[in-house]
Amino acid sequence: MKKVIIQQEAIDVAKYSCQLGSDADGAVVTFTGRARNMSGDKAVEYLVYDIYNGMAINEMQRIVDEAMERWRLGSCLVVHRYGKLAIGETSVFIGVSSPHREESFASSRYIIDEIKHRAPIWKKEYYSDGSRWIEGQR
Amino acid sequence: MKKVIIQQEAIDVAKYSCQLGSDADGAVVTFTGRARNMSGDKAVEYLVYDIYNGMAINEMQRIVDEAMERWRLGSCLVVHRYGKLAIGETSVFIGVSSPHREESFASSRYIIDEIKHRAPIWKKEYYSDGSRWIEGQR
Amino acid sequence: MKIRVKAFASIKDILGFDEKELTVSDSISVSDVVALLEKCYPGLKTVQDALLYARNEEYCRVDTELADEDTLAIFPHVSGG
Amino acid sequence: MKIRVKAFASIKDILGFDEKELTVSDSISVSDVVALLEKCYPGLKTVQDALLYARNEEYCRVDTELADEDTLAIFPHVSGG
Repeated sequence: MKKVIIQQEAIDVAKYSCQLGSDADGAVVTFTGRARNMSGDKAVEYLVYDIYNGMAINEMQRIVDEAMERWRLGSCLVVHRYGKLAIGETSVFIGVSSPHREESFASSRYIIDEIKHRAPIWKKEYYSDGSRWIEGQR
Repeated sequence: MKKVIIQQEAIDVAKYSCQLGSDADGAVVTFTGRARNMSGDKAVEYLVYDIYNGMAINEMQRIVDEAMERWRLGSCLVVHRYGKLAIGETSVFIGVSSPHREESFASSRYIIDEIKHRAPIWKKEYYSDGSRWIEGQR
Repeated sequence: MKIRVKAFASIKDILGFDEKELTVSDSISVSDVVALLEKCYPGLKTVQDALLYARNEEYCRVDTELADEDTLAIFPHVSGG
Repeated sequence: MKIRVKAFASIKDILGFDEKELTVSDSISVSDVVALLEKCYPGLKTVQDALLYARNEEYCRVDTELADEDTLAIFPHVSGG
């Protein structure tokens, strides 16, 4: 199973978690990114994610392909949300499975790191006294 | 949240996944160990886990304490199963959350590695033509 | 020729649009388009070093040549995940 | 004095019990108990190098002294997870 999904509705972590792993897999690793209530020392009220839809799908699919080429994975699922997120909501879900645990840990880490560097998605933090686009570094 | 559970009934990954993470956490990582259908080149029909209950709880609690001392974690949940497991069933679930992702990845990896080295739990593989206790190395 | 310009995040705020069609001369490069835009939107100059570009949904360099019907996206360093 | 011996996994198969009470002399060490058990269960000798021990639910060394009412667990290297 290999799938990349972009969606505006809330990400159902439980639903996606259950889709991972085959009988040949001894390990499943999931990474969930969540909207945090603090950014540095500033309280965040909510977030808005802007996304370049078509390009983000392409880029995330490329990242998943790279991971599956580098590690032997039974399944690889990436779900990224856009639009407005309340604190505590899931912004991104990554789930991988593999025969042994090394591959699952390494590949999930690789995928989230690359998404944060390459996928055309931007986060805007809203505070009680304003808002700010967050820009990453390459 | 800090919890270590040993149980004979099936581990409900979706249920436990939803208990992880607070508003201060930007990252959740879960590791799920599953009963695999192959061991080397031998087909496995099912597994039985033997466990030294009281000591396993102590040892896993100590591992969790070590992880929480070393990394800033919002939640840390470990569930280990014993008894008979069908192929595809979950043997162990580890879930952690933290403000940033580094801590979640590092601590979940630490916890599963230490459990496999120190927790007094033993796996017996059943094949069509016999069975074998698996012994780890320290 | 005609190209489409897309803007995201802070660049969308600076330009005041998320998508616009431009009629430009043939054999124009990404940097030429940015220079054109800067005339109408001087705010773009202040962030120029931090810009990334994509041609038809693939990252591209600032010296990339554009063709008719191309889509050029302009955006800041990404921060998803 | 009285001690309780617990066995797990392959050691349980070799000894044929998962728990047994033994009456032993005072100031006996883990290795003394293992030597005692080997007399009744010679199979134990073949795995001796691979044994781990716990006294009252804590890992202990083979030269650890046992006290009255102690529980000594004998088992192979663990393989959970």
